[in-house]
Amino acid sequence: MLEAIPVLSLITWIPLAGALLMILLPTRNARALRWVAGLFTAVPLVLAIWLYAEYKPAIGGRPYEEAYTWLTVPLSRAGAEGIASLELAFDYLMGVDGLSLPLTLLTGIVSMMALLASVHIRKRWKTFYVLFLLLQTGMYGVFLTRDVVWFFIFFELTLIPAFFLIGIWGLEGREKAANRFLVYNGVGSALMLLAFLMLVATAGFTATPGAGGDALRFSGSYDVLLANLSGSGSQSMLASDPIFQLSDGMRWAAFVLLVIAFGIKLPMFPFHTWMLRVHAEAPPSIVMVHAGVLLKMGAYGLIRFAAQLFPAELREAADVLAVLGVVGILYGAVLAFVQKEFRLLLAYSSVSHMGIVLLGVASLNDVGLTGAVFQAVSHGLIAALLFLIVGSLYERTGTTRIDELGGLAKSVPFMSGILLTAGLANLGLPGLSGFVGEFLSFLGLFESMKVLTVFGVLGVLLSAAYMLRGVMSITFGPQSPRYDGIKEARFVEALPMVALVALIVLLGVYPSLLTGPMQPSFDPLVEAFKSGVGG
Amino acid sequence: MATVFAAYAWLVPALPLAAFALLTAFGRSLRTTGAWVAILASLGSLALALLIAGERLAGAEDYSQSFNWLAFGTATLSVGIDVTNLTSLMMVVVTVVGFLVNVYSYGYMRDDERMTVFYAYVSLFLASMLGLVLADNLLMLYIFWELVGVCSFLLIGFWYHKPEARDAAKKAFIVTRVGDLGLLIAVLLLFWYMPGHALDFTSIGNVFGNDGGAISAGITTLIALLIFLGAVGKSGQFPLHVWLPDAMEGPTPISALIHAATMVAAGVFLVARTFVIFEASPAAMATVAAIGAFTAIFAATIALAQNDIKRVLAYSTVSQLGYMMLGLGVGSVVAGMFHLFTHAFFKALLFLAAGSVIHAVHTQDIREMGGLGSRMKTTAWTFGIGALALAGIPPLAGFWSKDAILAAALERNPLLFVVGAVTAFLTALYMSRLFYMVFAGKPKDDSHAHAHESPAVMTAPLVVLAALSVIAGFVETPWYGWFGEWLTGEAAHHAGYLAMIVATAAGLLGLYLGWLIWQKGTIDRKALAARMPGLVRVLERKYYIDEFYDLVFVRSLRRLGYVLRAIDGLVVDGAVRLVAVTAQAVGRLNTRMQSGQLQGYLLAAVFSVVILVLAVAGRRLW
Amino acid sequence: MFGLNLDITGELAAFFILAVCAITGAVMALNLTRVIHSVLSLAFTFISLAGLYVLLGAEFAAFVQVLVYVGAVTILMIFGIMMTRHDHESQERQRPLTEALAGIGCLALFGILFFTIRGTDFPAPAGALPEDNVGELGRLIFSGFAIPFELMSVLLTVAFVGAVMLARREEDDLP
Amino acid sequence: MTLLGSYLTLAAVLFCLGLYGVLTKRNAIVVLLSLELMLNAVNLNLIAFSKYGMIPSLTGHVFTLFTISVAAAEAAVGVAILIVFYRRRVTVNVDEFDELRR
Repeated sequence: MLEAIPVLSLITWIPLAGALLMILLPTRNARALRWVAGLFTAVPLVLAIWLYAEYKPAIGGRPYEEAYTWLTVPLSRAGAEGIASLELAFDYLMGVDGLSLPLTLLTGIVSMMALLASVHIRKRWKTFYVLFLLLQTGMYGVFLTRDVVWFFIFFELTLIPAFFLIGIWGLEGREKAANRFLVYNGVGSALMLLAFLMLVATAGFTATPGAGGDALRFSGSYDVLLANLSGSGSQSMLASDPIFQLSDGMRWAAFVLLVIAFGIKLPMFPFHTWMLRVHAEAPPSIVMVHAGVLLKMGAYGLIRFAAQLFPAELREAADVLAVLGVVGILYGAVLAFVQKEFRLLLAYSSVSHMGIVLLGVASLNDVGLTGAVFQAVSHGLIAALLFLIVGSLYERTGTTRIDELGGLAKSVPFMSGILLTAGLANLGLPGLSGFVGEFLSFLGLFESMKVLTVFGVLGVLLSAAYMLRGVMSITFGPQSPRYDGIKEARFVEALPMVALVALIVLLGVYPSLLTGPMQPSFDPLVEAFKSGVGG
Repeated sequence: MATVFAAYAWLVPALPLAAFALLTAFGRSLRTTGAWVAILASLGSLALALLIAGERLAGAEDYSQSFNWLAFGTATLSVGIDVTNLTSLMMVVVTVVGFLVNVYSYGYMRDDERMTVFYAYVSLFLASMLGLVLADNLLMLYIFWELVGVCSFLLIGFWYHKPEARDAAKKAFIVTRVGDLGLLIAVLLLFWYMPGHALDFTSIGNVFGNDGGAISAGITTLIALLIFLGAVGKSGQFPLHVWLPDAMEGPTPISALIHAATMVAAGVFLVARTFVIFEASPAAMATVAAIGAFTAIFAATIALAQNDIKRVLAYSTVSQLGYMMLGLGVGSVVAGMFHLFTHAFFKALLFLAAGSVIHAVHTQDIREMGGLGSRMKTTAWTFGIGALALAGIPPLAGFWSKDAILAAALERNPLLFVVGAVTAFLTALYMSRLFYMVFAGKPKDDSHAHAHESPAVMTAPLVVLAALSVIAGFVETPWYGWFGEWLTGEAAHHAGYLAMIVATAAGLLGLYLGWLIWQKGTIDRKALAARMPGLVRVLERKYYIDEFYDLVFVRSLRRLGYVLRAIDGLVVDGAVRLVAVTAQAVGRLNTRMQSGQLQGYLLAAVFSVVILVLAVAGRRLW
Repeated sequence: MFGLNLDITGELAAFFILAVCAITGAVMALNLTRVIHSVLSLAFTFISLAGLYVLLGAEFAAFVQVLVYVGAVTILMIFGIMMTRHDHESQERQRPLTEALAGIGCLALFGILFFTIRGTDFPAPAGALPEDNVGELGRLIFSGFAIPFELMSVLLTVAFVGAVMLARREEDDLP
Repeated sequence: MTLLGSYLTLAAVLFCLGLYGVLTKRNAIVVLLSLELMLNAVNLNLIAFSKYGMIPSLTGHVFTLFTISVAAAEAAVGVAILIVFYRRRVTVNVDEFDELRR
């Protein structure tokens, strides 16, 4: 039944439709706006869940794929022999596989939770919800498109709403944070675009042999890129032409550009500073989306493009990535340990946890890759939960500084309990989802780089140290009389908290729920790592 | 005999887990009902555990069952349960103590408004501990290993408003996590070295049992030592023992359940469970024995100088756990597990009795106590039985198990035997000190004069445990090796009467000396302390190990953090800012060039055109 | 192409005379200090160009050239001069650097153009223009180029209105 | 052999002279005049090509006419702007034309 409707397009574009509808609604009626935003967030979520349930790992995402040609531009034949026609095509390709499916679901869940958490937004609701829905379209699109041109468009589409959402509704230092965000990510996007252009121009063709030579068609199709780069693409007499072969240097350049572009988003160790400000200054519901989904676009991009298109290069560079990952883990953890501001602590914790994703990618085996994706999803949920509580606490106490808070378990036992659970999940307690991702990443990396893994595992210890320090300083200890009267979570806040905790527990206890669909998608990649041939 | 009840073994942890879920969901509206839910759940577990044990006593087959937890292309991680004699023994120990503690807590925690939370945590702990015991593979064991750790953490910090409790909980979690890392790395190593990535104990037994042919000796030793590191953390062995005494900030029933009888013994259980790996590596065995022996004597000396009733017992626990490790290290699983078995009863008894005392006098400082024996008869009597059992006085349970360890040590290494004997002496000494200072003499404080016996719901578990402390030892005596045979299939060897005589002598000597010092006053303890002020201070400060750790690890980590923070701000972020500043400078320069005068712009345009044309088509001009 | 073996035809001679006139006028327009002189010498150039147009068989263009440039533009400029003061022209600051740079730029551009022209081999025209090219031009403008032509008239009207609006002296527009 | 090259060269000379004037002259009127000169150079090219080009055609003439018309419009508007500017600043010096910067 799901195959009959263009479900991927629906998931992607329904939020946009909601945004357009919302523009028409009167600004005054906050309630109606909230309900409309909720509806247009819920429908893609329901579709995503449905898709997840229907998805058959053995078949893959083929039944749901969509492909339309949007625009073709004929190019002059440039005098080459054996070419019947030459055209540049802009396609609209949507597809899903075991890698994008969990992240799509994550997007839906986190968006819904963030929407519920957005009750804290006190000004300009309409603009907020319009931008929020736009952001959703961008995020879904990033995960669901199979065309690099569209990927870039969606990637940028997440950037602009996020910029305004941070810059308008953030806390004190919001403008600076938004600027940082835009500049860094702009640089990342530019590098990504450059890499994509290189790839499309050299490896983005399909050749159809015919009378009078081949009909060449250039497009941004990911599958075409994948096939051509791995040497199993369409055979044309031109395929052997040096123009259509990425030289080693070019391959490396594209690979490094992609790694840096997505490394900034992830964020990878030396490129992390932008994200601290965003975590500290953005409004809580946006940080939920940011830490929960936007950072995961970096992980997704790394695996989708850097790893799948360039497995040979990744194999060469795995050591470097693993070292960067371990450095990120330890560096983030040590810095988190000395932070006085809980939001910054969480920001550094994200740096540390994204280092684990990098480890999983660098491990070059299915265990590690599963771990990386699992970690991405799990950290998405945990970070969303943590920032949800941080937002609620901030609304009540006006501060999230560790030294100013304390003993909140007395007045807000429920929220403290959730915070403690989230903290424990974040430090990788087994039984909660954080552990599975960490464990699998370490397990994967351990195969090839044992000593490095041991250093990475030290990060687990440090994460316990800083997480407990942060969480326990807030909830344990004697309570300051200042916070005597603060109120327990309202229903609309408690609902997403409980839902997220339930998900975190569920994934921790029964991880196959998430890893099941992933496995077959990684098989060709792991094969490629083993054989060392591109693809 | 058929395995009837073993098939339901999964219910043993599931019952407390259900209680936990129930209490968490409806906790606030339940209160005493909640306590009953938890107690009944633990009773159910106890009954089932006993049924399973009974079935096994009748000689049932081992039972195991497992499911895929996570599957990859190359390997599968599974979860499952494994019912063997060893696990069913542990199950009985855990459920007995758990049930009794649950009953006891009903009296102890009666006035606490968060009683249901307490019971929820205890139920979760029981579920995790039983899961740990039943786990059929190392990964699942590790998962529950961490879960019991977190339950311990939650319960230590149960009185969250006390800063000491908060710090103790944090410390307990982090210090044990150091050990857990060892176990985690051991799991990683095993996963990649074991044929077929198998982590279940049966495969481990097969691989390492066949003289470890598949895995090199170095790796075997490494794995064994890493597993032992996990055990060291959990069982409070030197050098990771520091958390256990601090953990006494938790409610006393918790100290009895988690930090005396069950969780801390998990380290011993772990070593016993993976004993084949240790057997394959003589170096690892020697390390286990050495660390165990050292911890035993080291903690016993500290216990001598502590003034907090629970801390004395805590160091005693550390010491006794060292004893168990020593037993394992000298190659006798039976001795180690036997001591675990008996120790669980009498140490739980001691803690619960101490809790009864604390409940009555509202202090933990033994210098403020005294003369309680007349007012709290049951408590005093049961505590006395526990103390004698701990001191290894025949025919109480502690004597037999300690004797088994000493006998095994004598066989292996006389030095270890001597250390064990000295420890036995010290144990008797500090226990007599504790007993006399608390129960004998006159009340030091008027308020304590009105202390009265605890309610029956608290004393009844004491009596049951006291009875167990008396009789539990008879399952394994030099003349009757039934326990050892049941557990490992082979009778433990006993080295004759020498060990027995020495152990008894050491215990009696310790008691006598204690009587002389703290009861009769023949030896003036003030003068004794004045003779060795340095030693006393060192012992009181626990050899300054906490201070050392604080200096070396905590402070240096924080200092590293500050340095990195400066680097993060100045270098990493600074590089970015430098780029920004450069861009701004270029921009400013450009602004100056933008004079607003068209002619200037046009001139630039002309030059640009010229250059562009020359660049693009320059070659064609000539 | 510029070799001396060219036949001196009447066209050539006329071309040279008119070219020299045009260049002289242009150079003088740039060199003279008084604006009014510049305008007048440029008018001379325009007339020379009109002559060249005639030479090229574009009589109508030449006619329009004289009419518009010499008749209208030049007069407009003179009005412009008359409506503004130009008494400080003598104390103009010298800008040798700008002038040198502009000179280099222009020379370079000319060099490129010159070498391009010299290096290009122009094929001979494949036919000739019609004899009555004014009539032909009229037909062309009112058939094929009718729409641009109409647009042009709109443009001129707009420019005219715009110029009037801009230059109109408003009371509240005074400095 | 035609005179096309010569016409083009002449047009290039005039164009560059006009450009030089635009670039260096202060007086706005002279700048406008130089601009006209450049346009005339272009016109000359158009007409020369219309006669000597590969396919002689009257299109060049038509374009010339259009160019002249546009140039006239441009001159009219230019002078009008000039006068407005003069009213405000009492100068026609191009150096003072830095409104783009403000």
